Amino acid sequence: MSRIIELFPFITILLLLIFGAFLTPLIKKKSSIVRTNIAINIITMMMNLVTLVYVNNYGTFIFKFGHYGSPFGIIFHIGPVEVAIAMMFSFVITMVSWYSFYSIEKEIEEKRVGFYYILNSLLLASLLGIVYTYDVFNGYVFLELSTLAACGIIIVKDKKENIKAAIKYLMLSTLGSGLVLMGIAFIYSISGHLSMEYIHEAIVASSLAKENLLLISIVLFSIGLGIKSAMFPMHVWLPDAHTTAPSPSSAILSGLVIKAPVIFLIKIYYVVYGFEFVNSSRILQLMLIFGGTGMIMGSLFARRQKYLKRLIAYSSVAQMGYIFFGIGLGNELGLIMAIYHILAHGLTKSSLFLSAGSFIEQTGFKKIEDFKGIGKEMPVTLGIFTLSALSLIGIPVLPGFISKWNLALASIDSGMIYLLIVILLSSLLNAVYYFPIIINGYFGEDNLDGKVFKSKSKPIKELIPVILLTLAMIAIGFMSGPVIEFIRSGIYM
Amino acid sequence: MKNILVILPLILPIISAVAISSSKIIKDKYLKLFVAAVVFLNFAFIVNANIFSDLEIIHVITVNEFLDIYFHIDQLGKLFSYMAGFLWILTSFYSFEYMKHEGKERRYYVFFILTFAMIMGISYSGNLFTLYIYYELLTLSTFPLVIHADSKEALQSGKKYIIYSFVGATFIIFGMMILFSISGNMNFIGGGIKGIGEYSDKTLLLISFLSMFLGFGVKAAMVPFHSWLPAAMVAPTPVSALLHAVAVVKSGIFALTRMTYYIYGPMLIKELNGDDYLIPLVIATIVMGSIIALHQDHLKKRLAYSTISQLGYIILGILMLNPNGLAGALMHMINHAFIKITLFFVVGSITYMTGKKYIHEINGLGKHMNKSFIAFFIASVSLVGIPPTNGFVSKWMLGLGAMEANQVLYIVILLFSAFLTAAYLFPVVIAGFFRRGDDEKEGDRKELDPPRLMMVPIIMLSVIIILLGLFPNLVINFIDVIIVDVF
Amino acid sequence: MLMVQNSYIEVGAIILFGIGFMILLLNNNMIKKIIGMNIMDTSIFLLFISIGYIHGKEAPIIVDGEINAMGYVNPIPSGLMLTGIVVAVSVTGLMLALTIKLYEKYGTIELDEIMNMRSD
Amino acid sequence: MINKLVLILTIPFLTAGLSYYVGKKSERIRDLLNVISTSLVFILIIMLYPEVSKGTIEYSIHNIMGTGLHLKVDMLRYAMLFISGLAWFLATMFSTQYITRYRHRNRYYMFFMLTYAFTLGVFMSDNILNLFTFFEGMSLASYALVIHDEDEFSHDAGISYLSMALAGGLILLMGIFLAFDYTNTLEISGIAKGMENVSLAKQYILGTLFIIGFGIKASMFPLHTWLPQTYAAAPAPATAILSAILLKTGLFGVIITILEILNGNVVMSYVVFGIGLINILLGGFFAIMQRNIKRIIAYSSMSQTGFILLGIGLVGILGNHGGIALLGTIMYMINHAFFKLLLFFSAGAIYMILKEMSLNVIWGFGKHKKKLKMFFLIGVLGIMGVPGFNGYTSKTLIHEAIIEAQHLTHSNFFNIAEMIFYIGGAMTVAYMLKLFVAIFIDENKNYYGQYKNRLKKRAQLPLMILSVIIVFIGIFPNSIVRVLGSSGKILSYNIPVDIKFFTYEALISSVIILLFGGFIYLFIVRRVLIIKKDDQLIFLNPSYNWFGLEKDLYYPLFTSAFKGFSIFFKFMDVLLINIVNIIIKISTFIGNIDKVILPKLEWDKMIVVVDSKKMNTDINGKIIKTSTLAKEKYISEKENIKNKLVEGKEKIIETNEVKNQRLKHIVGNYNIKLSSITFSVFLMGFVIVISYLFIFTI
Repeated sequence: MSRIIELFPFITILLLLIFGAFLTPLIKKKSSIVRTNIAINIITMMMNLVTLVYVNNYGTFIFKFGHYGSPFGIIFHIGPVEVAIAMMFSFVITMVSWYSFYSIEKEIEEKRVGFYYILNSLLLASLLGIVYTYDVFNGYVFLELSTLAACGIIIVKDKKENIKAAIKYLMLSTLGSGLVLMGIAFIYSISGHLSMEYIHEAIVASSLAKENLLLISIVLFSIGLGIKSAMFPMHVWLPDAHTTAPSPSSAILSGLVIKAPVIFLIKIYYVVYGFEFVNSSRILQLMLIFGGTGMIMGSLFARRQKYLKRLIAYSSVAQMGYIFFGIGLGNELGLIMAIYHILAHGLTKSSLFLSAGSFIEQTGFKKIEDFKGIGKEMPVTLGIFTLSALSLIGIPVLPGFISKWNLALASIDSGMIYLLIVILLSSLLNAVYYFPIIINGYFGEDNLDGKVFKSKSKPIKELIPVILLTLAMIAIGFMSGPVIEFIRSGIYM
Repeated sequence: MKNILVILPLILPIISAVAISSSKIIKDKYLKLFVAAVVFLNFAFIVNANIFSDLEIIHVITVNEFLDIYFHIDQLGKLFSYMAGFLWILTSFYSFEYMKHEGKERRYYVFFILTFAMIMGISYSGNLFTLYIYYELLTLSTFPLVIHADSKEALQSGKKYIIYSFVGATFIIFGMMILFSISGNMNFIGGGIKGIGEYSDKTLLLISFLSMFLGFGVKAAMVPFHSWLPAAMVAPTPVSALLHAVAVVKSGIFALTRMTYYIYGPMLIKELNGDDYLIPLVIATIVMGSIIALHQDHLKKRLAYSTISQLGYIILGILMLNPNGLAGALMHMINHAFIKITLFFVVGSITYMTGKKYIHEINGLGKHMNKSFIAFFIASVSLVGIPPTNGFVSKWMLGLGAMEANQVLYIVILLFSAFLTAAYLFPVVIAGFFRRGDDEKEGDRKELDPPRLMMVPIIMLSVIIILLGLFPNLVINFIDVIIVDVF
Repeated sequence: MLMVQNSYIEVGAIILFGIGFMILLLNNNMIKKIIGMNIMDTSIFLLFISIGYIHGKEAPIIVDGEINAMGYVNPIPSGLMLTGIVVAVSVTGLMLALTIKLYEKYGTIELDEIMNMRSD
Repeated sequence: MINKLVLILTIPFLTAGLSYYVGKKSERIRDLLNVISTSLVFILIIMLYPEVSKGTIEYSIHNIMGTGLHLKVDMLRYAMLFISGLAWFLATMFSTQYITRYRHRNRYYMFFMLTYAFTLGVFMSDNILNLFTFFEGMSLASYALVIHDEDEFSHDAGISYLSMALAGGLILLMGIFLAFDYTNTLEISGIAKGMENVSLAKQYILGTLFIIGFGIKASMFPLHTWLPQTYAAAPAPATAILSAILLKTGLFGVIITILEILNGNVVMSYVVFGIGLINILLGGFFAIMQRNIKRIIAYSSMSQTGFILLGIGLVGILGNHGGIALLGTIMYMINHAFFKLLLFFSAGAIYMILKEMSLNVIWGFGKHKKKLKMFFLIGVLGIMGVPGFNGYTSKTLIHEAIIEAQHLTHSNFFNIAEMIFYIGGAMTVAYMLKLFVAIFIDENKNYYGQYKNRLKKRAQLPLMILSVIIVFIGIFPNSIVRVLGSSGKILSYNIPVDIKFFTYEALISSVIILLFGGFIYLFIVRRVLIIKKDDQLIFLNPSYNWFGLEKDLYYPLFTSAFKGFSIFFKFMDVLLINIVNIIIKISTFIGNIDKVILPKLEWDKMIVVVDSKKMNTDINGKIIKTSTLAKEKYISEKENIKNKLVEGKEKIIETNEVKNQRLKHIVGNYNIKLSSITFSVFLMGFVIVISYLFIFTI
């Protein structure tokens, strides 16, 4: 039995790629494509759940393609971190697909609905691949795949803004992957391997001699993957892409697509280069600076936005800042919190985008000022929005608070207390731009004029996925202790 | 089973608030009855919990060593919970009448009851983290009360309130983070967490102390974080009364006490000289509140600034770091609650009965609202600190604390501010009783005292003010237990 | 100078990368940008393959009898670059498709003009 | 059996409450109730005498106000109680007629009785905290009496009175804090004991605080500023009470401080003595200047207070020999109460009839009023110190004490003090003569005896009683001395019994004073201050615009200090908000960097400015269509606009505004370019470079 379970990661990717992406286009009936894909998503989620339990009980395992171990074969390393993130990814995608099942027709043309689901499956497959893989080049391919799929779910709406945003995204993304490929070329020239563990051994053996080369390659990786995950100064593609995409796509883009490269980056840092080298180079400080400025500048930018989705997109920039900040702290707790924040933010941001999407869908407005009094018309949806926003602001017990708290502890551990100010300032800024939306939504006499209670709210059936997302978010907040312990058991350091 | 009884006062208001929020569960006509029942029942539960708890420790959720929500009922918590429970009853009765003209009663009662739960949580919380959670939730649950009018001004003030609160929370978190990384434990222990004083990096301890003090000081309206309080006066009067007397500012004070005496401990703070940095701010708070209050023509604003000044007294008492000072601070916490709630109730009655809000409008009104103005007079005499009212008792204790701390300056400040207090409160009484109204004739006396539901709480409170002044030993003995525990 | 002689392919690759980058950076025309991107990608492929190539060794294709493994160049980079080229081609394809769409929607493929039309 | 002391204290309280509610029903019953209860209290006080004469009575109730209520009556306190009991009794009787024309009579009685209760409390309490309580209560309750008229003038006076009283109370409280800190007790006797171990400097601080606190009530210089206007504002019975009794509470406090708490500290005694001298001179001088009866009597009160302070100071200076001075002081207090009551009542009677207080109007009023003239004359003679009237006795005693002090210390200071004593006495004679002559001797055609029988019997009765007492004490001073000295000691000072009052020296000095006073009146007052014109007397008050402590010093000082503080703290109040606003502006600026400043709208607006007629409105942001045609149109429009601009440049003077717009346009264009993909790529390259630099160089 355990052998079969160890096959699950591979099976999920295969299932998604073959059935979801390649075979379903052959089906003519649109609704069947949708149903098949959702079914595959659910299966994937189930399998991931099983794997999660398995890993929790029996520990990490390695899946070898075709029984070739490294260095020759490609291997998947399935440990707690991978499986937790994979679980989150598949859960979010499933929920988003479920949500889209009711509402995606309103945003994109009907003939493209099937296309959208196929791209979703493709995206999930590539993302899972990035998470699992222990082979740099394999990772690169999955990365490119994810970029293309992500581009696909942006342009699926087929408005001119989408095209423009997608081009911007694609252009930068290819630049980024070019840099990653360059980096791979450099480390390959040093080590002659592609499997992460073997590269590491080779690097350790020759680190002194090839230090400059290593440094160049690590910068290339950092910047390349940083572009893909919207690290602060290279975030310029993100607001456009996330704003213009259909809301479910935005949820996926913000929740998942920018997270996968971070996992890849973490692997490259700690599995490929190893803690000693990463710590001795200054790359972590660089991450810290970028992350810290991102945390503040992202929030500052967000504060000025007039469009709801754009605001949430900029908030993503800030939240990515937290993740890079956690990595940049360079200690175990920081890294754990970076991963924890990936989980937390993935859930939070997707439910934020979905609820924002339903505002836009039901009212037709886009600007924040038009959403005054929305709480009267759509109380449940705004409630979900509020909960998620509170998490980002950092109300205790919700995951946003947990990660902030632990990041702060981590920064105290690393002896940089002044970083606390950055964290707190950022969360304060979060409050500054999220609270007005909530307050204007629920209260205000002039706002509530002419609004009828629950007049525009969606049927609760259609909101179930969003509610589930929110519940999951609260759950990982409440169970942060076990979750953090679980991550700690598989951390790369 | 016993545990459940103990946390009942925390749960009951939440359940009832949910029940109230639906007009199907609680019909409109039973609304007030239900609220009254809840408030009384909860007070009974509080009494039950306080008397039968035997310092029990109730862990609700323990995620890990810091994410540990647990309740612990000690003397200080009892003091605070009694006060809150009692004043909540009075306020709810007052609101039954008053809120008729404010409208949106259901929404008001939902959050009114919900805030009760938060206050109970604050008073029973056993560690800093739980306290902090309830503290944040308190901000959120009082916010709808503040913006009850839903006007533009109300929203603006509400925004100010919430921003200030979160700035404060940010400071608190900052301090808590450092503290937790030092101590690894944030449970309240009388006299401070053991071993925290041995930590070598004193600057770090000092930073965390100051940051947390300032953070909690936001709710306690400490300069320069005070301006939300006058702005929050747009709220309906019972809300302002509650905000001032118990709910918000006193929770700030309570948290300050908890933090100073149950986390760091007076010894450590003396060693760190933590008080030296804060005293100037506190003194500024006291004097500034009084002086700016003198400039206010709006009755509620005047009272708001007065609150700022009085809170300064309490914080000063806390920072004296000696038994008398703390006793004075706690006494003043209680006494000021009773006094300020009376003042606000009277001001509310004036507005309710006549629609007047400014001091220049109320000339000669005391002749028509005899009882209300007498209550106002008693409360203001007490606030100035003239015996035999309770305000004097607490000021006396504070004065003794100041002497014990060898700081005559504190007394001078206290007395100076008391003089200013007289200067801003007595004109109201004088205008009410002794100034002639615009078109007043002899014997032309209208009965403008508010209806019974509003009048009875006011009278009860003023009687309590005098009784506590005549027989303060009841409270002093209660507080002595705390003092012994802490020092 | 010696370094350049020894590794002229690498140097050439980097120069190519720079050229591609500059084209990408300085041109407003979408097609030119795509070309620049392709030049960049190609330069990386070149670099990669040059890593695998060892002067004087044969391609790892068995023609007449097996010789020692040391006699062959490393085949993996070449193999990898096949994948890389596929990826690059697909990206280019998508990019071109998008460019067509762009022209349909905006009536131009000059990016600065498109940016001028921003309506929000 | 309830203790008499408690009874004395509670009856007025109960009466205060009752009279308000009874008064709503029937005014007669209320009046009766008040008269009965005051008489009851007075009787109770008299009944206390046997016990007091044996020794001190003490009584305490525990657990009130945390410290308990501690009552004590010794001879000094008993004397005070006695005069207050009598004064209130008489004042109540007088009020029953006087107050009938006022508004808010119920209120008046309530506060009148409250003041009574608190005053009794002040005199009886042994615990200094109790004393403070009653003292403050007294100030607050008497405030209502002061502003009874509710006009602007009385409100001004009231505010002055209340703020000084409160300030005094708080300063006193400060002293109490210190005292408690030094001695750890609140009993006055305990503090006195504990003071022996306290350093002198601390004693001085304590004494100063106490004396300031009490001295405000006692109208000590320079804290007397509230006094004249307050007395002028209050109704006559209230003024009488204020002057006769409330002034004494302050003096009582000073006595307690100097003689009991500080055990007769010599330095403090000199200070009090000195202040007494100033009080005598200033009070007398201003009394001469005034032309309002009440004001004259008010300043007279201040001057008389000076004599009493003199006595208090002398007790301390004389130390063990201070018995005679103490006796003189107490006698003075008693006598002053009586003749001041009489004078104010008479003035009140005049005011009741005429509703006017200024001598310019009422001069000559009493020419034909025999009874009133007689009462007033007795009061005047009493205050002047004419032998045979009570003022003479106390003045004699104090004069003797001064001489004794001079003998004891051989200091010239006391010679000067004696001179001032004479001058002060002479001033008293002068202003009293001025008053008396103006009202009762001078002939005014307006008054020909038309207001007969306006003064009822029950209002005359108090006047009569007082006149009898004044004369009685004047003739048989030793009866009082015997009463006071019955316990042998007052406050540890031996009281001499059977003093010879009518000695040659004393009579001579009295005559000197009278003559000197008459001289002042004739040659200064009549010449300078009174002008005769067409049979009309016009009284001048040159001091009207003189430098006044309150008007010219305290008020500006405090208001400017207050304004300064206000400005500072208002700044503090908004400091944070301003800082935050600035930060928000900065962050807005930063936050806007990535946002494209759209120049197009500005551009269009500018065009409209330049040439509004020719422009089509539809190009405002709506020209972008998805077809090439639209694009061409757009471009051509743009060209047009440019051309127009060029033309406009020739025709219209290019204003700065247009220049700015152009600049904005250029910047905006640049911005657009930068925010495009090109910019992104550029940024990425920049980041790479920075990263390399960061890693390799630092």
